[in-house]
Amino acid sequence: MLTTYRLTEHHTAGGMSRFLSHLSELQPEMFAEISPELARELGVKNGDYICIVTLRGAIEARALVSRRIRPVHLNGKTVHQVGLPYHFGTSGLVRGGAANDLLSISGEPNVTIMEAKAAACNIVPGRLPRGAAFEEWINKHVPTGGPANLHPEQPPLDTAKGGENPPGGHGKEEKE
Amino acid sequence: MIGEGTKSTNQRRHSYVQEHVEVGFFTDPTVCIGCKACEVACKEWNHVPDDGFVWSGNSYDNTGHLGASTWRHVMFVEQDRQKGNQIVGSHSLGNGDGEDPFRWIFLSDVCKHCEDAGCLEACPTGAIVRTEVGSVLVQNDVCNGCGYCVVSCPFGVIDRRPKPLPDAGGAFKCTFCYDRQKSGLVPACAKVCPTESIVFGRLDDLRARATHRVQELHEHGYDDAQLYDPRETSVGGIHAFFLILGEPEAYGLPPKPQVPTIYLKSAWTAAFATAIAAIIATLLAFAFFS
Amino acid sequence: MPDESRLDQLREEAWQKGAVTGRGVDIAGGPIPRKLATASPSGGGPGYYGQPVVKPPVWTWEIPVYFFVGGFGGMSAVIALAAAIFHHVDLVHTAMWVAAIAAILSPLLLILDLGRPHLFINMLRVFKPQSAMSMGAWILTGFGACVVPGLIALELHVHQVFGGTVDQLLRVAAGVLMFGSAFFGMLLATYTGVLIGATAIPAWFLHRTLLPIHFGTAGLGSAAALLELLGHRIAALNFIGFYAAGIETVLLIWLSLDKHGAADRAIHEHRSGWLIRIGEIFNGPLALILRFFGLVPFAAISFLIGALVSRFGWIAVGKVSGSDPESVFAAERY
Amino acid sequence: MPGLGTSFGRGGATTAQQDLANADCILIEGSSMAEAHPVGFRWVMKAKERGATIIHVDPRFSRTSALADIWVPLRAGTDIAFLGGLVRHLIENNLFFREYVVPYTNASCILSDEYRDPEGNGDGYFSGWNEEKRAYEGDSWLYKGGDLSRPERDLTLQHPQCVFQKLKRHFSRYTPEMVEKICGIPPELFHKVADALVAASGPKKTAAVCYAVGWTQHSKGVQIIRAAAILQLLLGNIGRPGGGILALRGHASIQGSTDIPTLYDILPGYLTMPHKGDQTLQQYLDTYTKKTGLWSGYPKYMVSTLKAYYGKRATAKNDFGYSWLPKLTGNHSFFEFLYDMLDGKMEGMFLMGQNPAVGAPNSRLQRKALSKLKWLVVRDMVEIESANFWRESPEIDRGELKAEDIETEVFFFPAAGHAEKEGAFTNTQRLLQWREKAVDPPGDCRSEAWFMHQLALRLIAKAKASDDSIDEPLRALDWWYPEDELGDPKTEAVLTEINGWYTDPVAGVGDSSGNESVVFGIDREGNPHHGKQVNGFAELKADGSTASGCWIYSGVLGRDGVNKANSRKSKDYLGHGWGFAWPGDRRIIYNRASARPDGSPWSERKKLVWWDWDSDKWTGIDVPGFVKGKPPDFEPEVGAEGLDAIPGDAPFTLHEDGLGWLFVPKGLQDGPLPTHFEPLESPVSNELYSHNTNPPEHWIGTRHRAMQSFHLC
Repeated sequence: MLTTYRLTEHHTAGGMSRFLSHLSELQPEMFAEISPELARELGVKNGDYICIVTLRGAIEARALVSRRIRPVHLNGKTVHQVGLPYHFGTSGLVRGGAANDLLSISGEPNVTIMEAKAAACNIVPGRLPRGAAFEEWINKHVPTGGPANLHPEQPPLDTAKGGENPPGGHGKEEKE
Repeated sequence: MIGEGTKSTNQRRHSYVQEHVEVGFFTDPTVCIGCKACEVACKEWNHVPDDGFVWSGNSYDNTGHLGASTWRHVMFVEQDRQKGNQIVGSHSLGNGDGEDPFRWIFLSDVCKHCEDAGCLEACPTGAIVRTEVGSVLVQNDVCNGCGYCVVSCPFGVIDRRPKPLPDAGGAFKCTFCYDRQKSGLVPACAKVCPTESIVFGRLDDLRARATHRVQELHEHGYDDAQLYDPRETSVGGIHAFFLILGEPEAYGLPPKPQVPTIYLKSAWTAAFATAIAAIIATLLAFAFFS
Repeated sequence: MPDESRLDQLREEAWQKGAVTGRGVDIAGGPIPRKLATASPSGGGPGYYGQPVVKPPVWTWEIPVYFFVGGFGGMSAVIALAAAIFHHVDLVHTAMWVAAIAAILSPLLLILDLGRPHLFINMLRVFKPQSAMSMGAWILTGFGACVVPGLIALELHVHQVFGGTVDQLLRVAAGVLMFGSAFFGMLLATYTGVLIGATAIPAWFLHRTLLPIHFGTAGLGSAAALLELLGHRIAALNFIGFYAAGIETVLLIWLSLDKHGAADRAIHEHRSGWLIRIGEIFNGPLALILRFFGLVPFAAISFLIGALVSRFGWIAVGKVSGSDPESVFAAERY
Repeated sequence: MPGLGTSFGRGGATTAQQDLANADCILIEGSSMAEAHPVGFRWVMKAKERGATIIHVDPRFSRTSALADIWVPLRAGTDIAFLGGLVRHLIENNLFFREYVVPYTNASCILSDEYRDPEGNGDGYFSGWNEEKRAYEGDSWLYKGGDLSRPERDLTLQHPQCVFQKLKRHFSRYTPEMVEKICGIPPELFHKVADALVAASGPKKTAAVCYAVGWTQHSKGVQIIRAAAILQLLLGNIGRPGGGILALRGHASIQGSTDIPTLYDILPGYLTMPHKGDQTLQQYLDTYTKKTGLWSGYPKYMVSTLKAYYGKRATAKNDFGYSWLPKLTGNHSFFEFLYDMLDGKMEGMFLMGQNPAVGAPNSRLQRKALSKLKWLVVRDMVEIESANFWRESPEIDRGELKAEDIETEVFFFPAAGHAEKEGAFTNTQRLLQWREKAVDPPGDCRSEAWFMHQLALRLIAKAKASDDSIDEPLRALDWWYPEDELGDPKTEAVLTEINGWYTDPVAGVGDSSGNESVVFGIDREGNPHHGKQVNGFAELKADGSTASGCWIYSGVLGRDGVNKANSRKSKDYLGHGWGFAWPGDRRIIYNRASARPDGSPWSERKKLVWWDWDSDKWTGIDVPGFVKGKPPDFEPEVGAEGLDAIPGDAPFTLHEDGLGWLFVPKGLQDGPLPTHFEPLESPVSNELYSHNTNPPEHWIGTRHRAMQSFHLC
């Protein structure tokens, strides 16, 4: 599961911070916070590039491996969490993937706000291919196969049909 | 009673420069939130340029160390130890001997403005001076960039600014916002510190406050809280001192800093001995082998 | 405002190339990953993420070369004085020329290394005994002030440009100035050891007594070797050569035995350690052996190479040691 | 914010950040306050130094957690389960603050017999679900008899249909074990938090709750906030010093931009935007005016707003120009017109202070939508991604979009920075602070006010030149604002209008300094424009004799002519004298609750506002949020209306019954009580109900869902 947050060093979409050197140098690159457990599972080291993929798209980020984020254990099932700061984009002094590329548009019934703080995702170690190669790559890695809501105590309903399962069982999502 | 203890200490104007009062910084990581406002305020006020956009992977710290273009630097220390009685997740519940403790400490580092300052002693041009308030100041227009202060600082604070940054070639470090202080203002970093982790004030007041704070923390379970103010070494105490949790090494602070001038005596003795030996050897050579 | 102009510069670059390529900026999806910072979570690396505790020296090649030039220049003046006392007129002449050239080269090298060369004169704003750099500046000034007029006086006297009283005065002046040259010269050759010995760099200050001995002796040996190469193959210089190489050999043994663990590992490990060892072997045992077998020119060349290499070695040691937090902790706990 | 609005009455933080220093326990959840609100966190640290327990609940050990006493890691999106667990813990163990809960909340109110909760069948639906519309019809949630103003109450809380019993039943399954299953929080940690909160509750102690968009940006965000409101009401922490719920806004002046909204469905001061069905002003007012409580003044607020919009042209005869107001025909939120953009139904857009190309969810789709516009105006300080998406977006890089195929014409207007313009800024605690302009903006950079003002002048001139009836609303606008030499409108004149005035112009008012009680009394043509300012919303009238741009801000620039948003002399720790907090410069709202029902303070330690028997009025440190002379033992007469119907011991005067709502009988779309649902995309299924996600969700199961997949249609 991914969750998003803001950093003190940047302001929202970064329009007022990514263009200022004094703020940019404090957080100069997009990163994703992952737990040592997940890093081990994925085989990535601190500072390696990883790609975060959802149905909407994919971004790459540097893995910031830290005990500050921990997997949650629910009934014996482990749910890994990935922390993604907002703020980055393609312009400015420092650039990086926009976490918003990954989030879905949804509407809370009272105020039609989107759900930005929790979503399922897939993680692929390595860098994001550029150019046309991206299309093929994301088709391969987009989360598929798992049922919308995998109960911790139930076996996956229909895993045979879809593509590959996301590594480590974090991030199962339906695809309509 | 409501509203108690909410007065701030860093807001008032002062005339320390005019009255020649020794001042200092007391930096307390137990209230620091790692917002880096001090770093930014320092750079803004003093026109310090950025020194590169490099992501370090070292927690949230992407500035690394104090240097010519980083005069305040917030450290992000991640340790597998418990902080006070803090409960972190399911671990270290209740008692202090948690099986899997973790803590994250922020500490804003700065030039220490030593009582006996290595850089000041080393400076061959007189560019580095001591001010009325006891701080150590580099006069940018005098410094010719010989680089000797760089190796003479036991804390690795001062550095020569490389090209192509503005004002390259000179040695730079925290000025203690001497210009602000002359106008009765508090240094920029202390002024912006939202939680008063950086406290600016009279040195004697601050030392008393710091001692009291350490005591208070000990009472609240922070067993490893201590003051970092090396007064027993040749540095003779620092004007910007810190409260630290655990050992100074974890913060990149030297455990027993010495001002390099204490090495002069033995070094010069060796030098004179060598020189005299050389003269004697030469004279002997010519006397006996001509 | 300086920072604004830099920002403009970056913007301009971003506009033209579509990306700021300098210093650590990556575009999303960029093809070449930058060199990774190697740090592990939870405070990897000694101290604070392996960050240096003290700052390594910023000095570049000019400084070791200056140490070398100042070393042989200063000691050359000493030899000149001794030669004058014992009436080796030709040698006095050459030695003074060597010293004078060194006296001109040295400040040039120093100025070249300054961050702000145009402010070099500020060195003479203060006289500060507690600053080895300040003392060095005055020593070098004194040296230059003695050697150059001394050489002029000597030349005028030798060529008998003036006659009578003037020439007599020139002779006295040359004598006094040569005496001064020798005085400042011996300090010039040794103070550099104090300069780097009295710093916060662990591998340096731990060897603060060895350094002046090494630098001074290497200077003396270099001066003798240079004069020998310039044609003065006399027994006195050969003796000095033996003396210097001998001392250097002792120093090599001392250095090899006097280990301080992590505190001065820059001397015993890394490439900086190798540089020092090679230098010391060249101007120590190798020069000694060559000289022993009468291969004087080879011995001289070996010594000069050794003296130069070891100066570079010591600066390299400073850089390695200053960047190594553990060496600082070890030195202070030591 | 309906979460706070429906629970307490006002959609704003109930307290001030300074007041956090008085808390004995602070629960921060759904926010990394130290990171996103570092300045306010100062007061949290002050509280900690004074011995308060700081609890941070977050999936991530953030800078806030680093300073907290307890960090509780929970799975993202499971906040209701955790808070619900706390609510259950309080109720089951009888640990709630009964003396507070019984008189001040609707715990004792009897509910309609038709009400059913989701616990019975475990499917997650309350009564009133309409499967076809995929929405609730909420009539069964009302109090017994349907009247909200005089509910039937059982002060013993024993009646099976009373709110308390319903609440107890609703949360009965949210046990610590269930919390562990859902959130991943072990029971011993859960109890640590519960104990800390309980220890900080009662007459002598208070606890505060801080949240930010970590609660809001969920498919059930409002209900998460509701859960916190229930918790705080049960602990008796609302309206008291060191208590309350602090909504930390995700943006600069976000509070301000909901008070004077940039939202499509409300008018300034939380007045409802008229819908298509609200044909006449009378119809509209009948629908939204409440019989009792502060909202009984709805017509006054609405008519005054219309008078501010249309000036002299708004008369009783033409319904004060009500017909000129646009009427809602459906959902016009940002996401909805995103789809319109994609479908090519929307031609142009103004973007100010927003950067959807990277700052809005599914930004790939956002960029795609932008590329379908015919024109786009971007006002920003730098060339942000939304202005150059056609040139350097990842889609261009990947060849999915080609710059030469994108026909969007982008107009980039350089904007002034905050030091280059003046105006008021409403911060997270409802505090208006005025900013002076430090320097003129460089080059062609201009403020937002300049842009809107100049645009309005040009549009109005165009409308006046035409006789098309569709331009009538533009022609009717009273655009009177004086300008400075840059062409910026005088923003203090705008603030004066927001504050409100008597509409009768005062003759002979020369300039702003001429008559203290009338500032900026002259319009653009040099004619007297309005009369003296009002001193607060109590003076507003529904007959057109007053105008006010935003009733809740009324009082910010009253008859003394002082711009209180610009005052900088703080008199007490709550900051009175520094800026202006709406409503009426009250820093802690509902502060009647800081006194016992009999009017005396709960304790000496937690004294804030109390009834002074000598002078027969409410007094204290804060501005009392109550009718000043209404004694604590006041009993309203039967049939009383407006504020007169609120008893002397009912602090939540915006509600018809004057009570804090544990149970929301009216005003929410997704249930009267918070219920745990999984996030829309969750790797686990709902432990509590057979329905996984919040049932009434916009756009789910529609074509939009498909559009959100990676393939950009």
